[in-house]
Amino acid sequence: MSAVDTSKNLTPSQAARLRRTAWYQQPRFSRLWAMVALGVLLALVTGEQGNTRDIFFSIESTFTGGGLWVCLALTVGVWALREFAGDALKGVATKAKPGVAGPLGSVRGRIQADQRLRWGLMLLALVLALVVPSLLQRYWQTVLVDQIAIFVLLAIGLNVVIGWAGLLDLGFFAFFAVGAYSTAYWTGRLPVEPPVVLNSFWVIPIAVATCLLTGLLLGAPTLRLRGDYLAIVTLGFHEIIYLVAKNADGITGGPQGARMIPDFSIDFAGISYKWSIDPLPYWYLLVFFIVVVIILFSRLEHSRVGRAWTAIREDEIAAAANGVDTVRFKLMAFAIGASTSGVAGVVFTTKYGYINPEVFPLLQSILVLAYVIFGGMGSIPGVLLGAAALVWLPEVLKDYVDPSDRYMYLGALLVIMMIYRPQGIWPSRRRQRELKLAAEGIGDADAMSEPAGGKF
Amino acid sequence: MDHLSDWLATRLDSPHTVGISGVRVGDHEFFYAIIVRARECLVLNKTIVKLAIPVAVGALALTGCGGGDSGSGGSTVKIAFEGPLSGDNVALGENMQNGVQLAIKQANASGDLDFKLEYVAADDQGLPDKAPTAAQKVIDDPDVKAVVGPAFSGPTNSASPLYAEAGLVTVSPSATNPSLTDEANGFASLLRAVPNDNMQGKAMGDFFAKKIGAKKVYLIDDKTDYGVGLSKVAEETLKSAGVSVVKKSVPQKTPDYSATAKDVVNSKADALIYAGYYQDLAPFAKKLSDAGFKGAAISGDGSNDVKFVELAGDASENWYLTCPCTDATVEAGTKKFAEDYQKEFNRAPGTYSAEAYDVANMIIAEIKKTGGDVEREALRDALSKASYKGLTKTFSFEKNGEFKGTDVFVYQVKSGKIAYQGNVNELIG
Amino acid sequence: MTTDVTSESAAVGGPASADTDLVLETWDVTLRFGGLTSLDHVNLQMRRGEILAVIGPNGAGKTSLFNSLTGAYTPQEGKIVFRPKDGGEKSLLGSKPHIVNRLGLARTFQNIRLFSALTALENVKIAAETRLKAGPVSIMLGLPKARKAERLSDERAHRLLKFVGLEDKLNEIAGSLSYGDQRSLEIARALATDPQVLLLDEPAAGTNPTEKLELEGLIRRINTELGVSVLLIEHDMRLVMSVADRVMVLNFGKKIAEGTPSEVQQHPAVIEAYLGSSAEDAAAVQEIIAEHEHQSASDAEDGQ
Amino acid sequence: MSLQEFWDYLVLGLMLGSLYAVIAIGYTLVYGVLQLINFAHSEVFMMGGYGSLVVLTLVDPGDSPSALASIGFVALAMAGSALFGGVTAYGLEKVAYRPLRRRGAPRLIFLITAIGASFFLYNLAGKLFGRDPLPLPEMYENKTVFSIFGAGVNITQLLQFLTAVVMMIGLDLLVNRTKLGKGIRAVAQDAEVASLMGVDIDKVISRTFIIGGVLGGVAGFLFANLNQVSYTMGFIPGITAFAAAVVGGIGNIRGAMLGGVLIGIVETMTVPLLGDEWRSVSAMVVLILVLMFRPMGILGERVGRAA
Repeated sequence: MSAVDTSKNLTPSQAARLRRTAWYQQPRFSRLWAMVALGVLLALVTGEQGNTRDIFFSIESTFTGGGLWVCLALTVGVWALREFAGDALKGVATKAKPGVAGPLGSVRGRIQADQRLRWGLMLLALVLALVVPSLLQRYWQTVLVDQIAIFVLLAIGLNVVIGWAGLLDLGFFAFFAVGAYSTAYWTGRLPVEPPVVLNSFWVIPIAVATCLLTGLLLGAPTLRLRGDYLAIVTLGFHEIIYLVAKNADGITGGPQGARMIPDFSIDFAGISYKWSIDPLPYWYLLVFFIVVVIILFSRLEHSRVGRAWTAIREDEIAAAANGVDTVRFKLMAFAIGASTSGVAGVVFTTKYGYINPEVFPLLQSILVLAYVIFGGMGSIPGVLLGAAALVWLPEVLKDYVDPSDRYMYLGALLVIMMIYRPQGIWPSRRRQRELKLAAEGIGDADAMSEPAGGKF
Repeated sequence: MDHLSDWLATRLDSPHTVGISGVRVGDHEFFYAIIVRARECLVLNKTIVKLAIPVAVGALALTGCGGGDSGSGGSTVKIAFEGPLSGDNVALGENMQNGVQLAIKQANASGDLDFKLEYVAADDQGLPDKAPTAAQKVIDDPDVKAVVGPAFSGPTNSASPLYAEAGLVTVSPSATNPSLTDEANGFASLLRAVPNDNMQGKAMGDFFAKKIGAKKVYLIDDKTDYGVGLSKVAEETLKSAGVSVVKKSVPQKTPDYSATAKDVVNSKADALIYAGYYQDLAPFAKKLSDAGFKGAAISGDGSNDVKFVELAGDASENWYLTCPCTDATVEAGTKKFAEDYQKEFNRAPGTYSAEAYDVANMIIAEIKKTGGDVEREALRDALSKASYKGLTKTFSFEKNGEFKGTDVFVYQVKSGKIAYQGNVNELIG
Repeated sequence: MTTDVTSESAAVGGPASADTDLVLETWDVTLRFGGLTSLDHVNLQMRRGEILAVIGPNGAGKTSLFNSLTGAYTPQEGKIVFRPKDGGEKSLLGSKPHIVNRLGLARTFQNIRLFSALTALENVKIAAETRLKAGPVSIMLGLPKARKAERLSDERAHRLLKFVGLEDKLNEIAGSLSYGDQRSLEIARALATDPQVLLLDEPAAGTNPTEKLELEGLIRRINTELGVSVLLIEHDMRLVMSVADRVMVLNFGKKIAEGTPSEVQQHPAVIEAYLGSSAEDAAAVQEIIAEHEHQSASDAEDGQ
Repeated sequence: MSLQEFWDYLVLGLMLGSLYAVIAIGYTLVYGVLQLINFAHSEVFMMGGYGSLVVLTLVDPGDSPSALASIGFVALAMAGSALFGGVTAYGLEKVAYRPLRRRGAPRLIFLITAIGASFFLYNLAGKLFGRDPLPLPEMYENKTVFSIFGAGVNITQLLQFLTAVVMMIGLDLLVNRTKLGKGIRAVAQDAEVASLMGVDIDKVISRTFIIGGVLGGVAGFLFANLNQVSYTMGFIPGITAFAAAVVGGIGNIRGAMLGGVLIGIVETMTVPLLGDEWRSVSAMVVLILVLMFRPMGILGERVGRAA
């Protein structure tokens, strides 16, 4: 793909040099080779499932089947169009472009600018969020509750850590595990007995507190680290928490997990209700939590705390030199971010009634991170959309491709998205500016670029 | 929501990626379909798109469109399989899925059905957190009358309440955690078509204690639900027989088994139990043979697979393998199954293929009795009382859905073949 | 690593004749990086309310001194004492940068370090807010305390931006301001933390003559109107000679001279340091010296 | 643990560690020139495993080949893995990273791209070659060749160790003695200055990826030889080797070697002391401890606050 962009602006001398090179080395043909390679890759991606009995089966069938020729015809056709009818196409594209990208950008701009419109839309969104699910099939309700809403909560939390404070956390899902296992413990479902068995609702504040505390514990020794170093250490923390859950059979139940965790129920002031297997009541509960968390967090974003986080993200040294207690604010980010996973962990566990360590593999931490970046880190609507879209996508892909190929397409989508729209679906304004400044070579767009200690 | 239109825009915009759409995509025209579908959704919800709501409502609306068509046609009965069809355990899931598909295909081809059978896949990735969604999808389809699966115990735990509520029977050929049939769970529509870990763990322990006469047993589990369950029971059995036990855990996908093999040799144990699957046992067996371990070694039905022999080669020689199934190579029926399977899927049947095939056939037999017009609850009740002789064993169930029968059989790898040795109860006399 | 910053004079020690009029004082500060000695027994005395300039050739250790004073580096030896207005003594050695800032020392950077994706106003507010108390809980719940803090920081930021002359660029993105404006913004941000001592690291670097003049005025106003002592690193001798009350000269990490601008520029060690550095510098220095002789002569005339 | 056992495990750890070291170098090389965690390096490694499998399936060593033939098969398998690894790494750079680099994209974007590429590659490999693990065909009889301190070393281990050592020495020479090496070092120091000095950055980066890919690929072969080939084989060794690179000081080639060996020994020693299930935990604990006291890793430069 990149070969396409390599040589747009040739100076005459360069062109002269190129003219002397062999025909197959000319940019036009290197672009052709790139497209041929892409075509072959496409054919392989869409080809038949392989087979360990005969490891060449899939490749062979691709190269002997018609699919390859279709793919090649397509990619080479695209090449030919671009090379020989490029100017004409470009004209169409530039004409079409404002029509495609323009309204989206301007709508977003208008929403971000107009306070009243924004409130109105949020209200509308809330109403829709409450009404639409009840019209859906129960399968999609389950997807909404079990997957989307849970991950949305998590993504909002991770957004605090990475989107606002710029701390690259690759172990965020571990807090979810902490929340989940707290629930199992306080409802008396682990091999170790709690002092008192609690109703799931009362577990929520306890789980949040536990997650806050774990966030502090994780944060404290690692806050000297930055960027990549923080990433690997948080990843290590996740791995440790996952393996402890798996290995400490006497405490966590080991691989067999904890079962029969009771559902939520309230019996208070004459109101008595029990959440059960029906996903809708859980949906309303989760929407409630999400809305509360969004309100609380967006207040933070536009306060001194949010600004201090941005300062740390952009230039930690300068922030500290201006009196920002970087350690305190970083810990705060870790803890506040972790708290949402506490809530998510409790709701998840009570809804499922069963957990085992396989719910919390490392992959999940990486996925949540991808959701946040995909949606547009630093922006709450972006993160909501990112999590919803990427959780929804594999579910819907199930119907169209072999399920075992789903994550291949997801991976390809991530790569394509990062190449063509690195700011995510709905980026925050600050983030967009950072990316723009970074592209112009002013400043860094994320806190990952600096080694521990800083650059004096 | 605007991600989709953006995505489409980039696709339409940049000529060198357009190629993706419209290609013959394996069995489905994936990209073409998704674009068309997305367009439908976008048109349907145009107003919403325009407003671009900052909450997940966009996705919500899309999911609404994604739901779509539930089947029609009265004379179609669907049988689903729930198991890992993606993720790390997909190999096992595919084995079982193929078994179910083969059974359905053969039943349809036999011509003595008054109805048409259809297969529905439900992918739970072998993970408890994906299982309820997979289960709900199956439940929402009114034509699905029975489910083979869930394959693993974890997903069974989290999905069974949904099946119970829907009255949709699930017959699992492979979920062996003993606690699943605990009545307190309320998994009312779960039938287990496999003896639970207690039986096999006990059989392994008994076999070593009484038949081999082991003095010191090195017991390894693979840190899966299955392996831990087996090893717990085996440990108890061995200890009560006065055999000393070294219990260790070696998680799946350990990069280097050399150190573990060394530890086995150093422990001076004269026998070894591996509670886990063949994928991990094979490299371990190789390292054991490199390290010079000479004692008796046994593993359970997770490893009782020709692939173990293929992967481990000579190192698999003399390994004992238990299985609650009868000899899979002797009987004519089994042989035919293996041939049909090979023909259909271009590979040999693997672990649980035959069991899944049996379970599917058992379900088909019950549906056949009703002539295709069957209610979920009625089928559940019929199945729980049924008795069916399959290729691997005879299936019938206790009141709580537990598999009836405790027979466990021992095999041994002899010159590259898994050779039948006999019933454990008879061997230990 | 962090010493107790709240400890009083007894803990700090130092010469018995500590002059309470000295706002900032160091004794024998020595900083090494591996085999390299960056600061070698540096003694610095800064009087309350003065403008003290630190000069020296490149690599003389000026920025290292700044970093040691503000907690970015921890010197291996020596003492650093800060005496706040309201009495007492605080040791700064090894204190974390934000603690140093809170005590009353604010700084700017040689290579301007703004939060470039934020607006000018936000940049200053961040600094102003470090003096306010509103925890995350009160903010999330929208308590009156939090709202008051927000208002206070807003007012303060507006005032300071006006002070440095950026009142009509409040909502511009810091990264897209002109170089001179960025410089002013950085000073405003430092002032927002309400410092007693302001450390400016080469503020005139890269500015044009007009901006230099404005800067000169700004430094004076900071010193007189806000009553802030200023410690200044600068290469621009004209600026140093015109604003500094006293000058300290570093070379190879050692203090080689100290005194009023006119004293220093005649100091033989200083001349040698500059002459010895390189031919180009030497020429520049001679030019500078000539210029300053001329200027100090005219200053002297003015004074009469 | 007796002294003999100690030596046994130490030797085993050293062998495993040399394998980790080779993978870790792949991470560290790329980090050196791009300051980027190439998360997809684990898939380069996995592809290397398949490379050797493909070659060996094509040539088929059969039963008990002669000693000379054994060496030939090993060499062929290694070449296959190097080719697959190199091509995968080259493709990754060209398709996924170069467009981002052109745009000066922040490194977080690289990270997500790397994760996406990793998902794509390992699922593609699973699709193409099937999702069951496969053994490498036997190329030789795995005899014990000699023993040090009473600990036997077999051919597989020796091969692993020797290949690692040869590759590390070769790499060291390449980086320190050749023109390309000079280019790599220049880009690692300061890409902008290097380009002003006439270094073709694209070429250097591309070749660095290829070198890292070849190393990763051969490591994939060694791992496949030690264990087996599967499409998910990259993940765990990848994470472990990445941790090793960080422990040694990421960006520092000798650090990666040291870190790899250290992590290998720690993991192996865990087996008799705590049990197999804790080996990753102990590796991660070592990682965290090292970083707590030396935030830039053991051989990493120390920058910032002097303690």
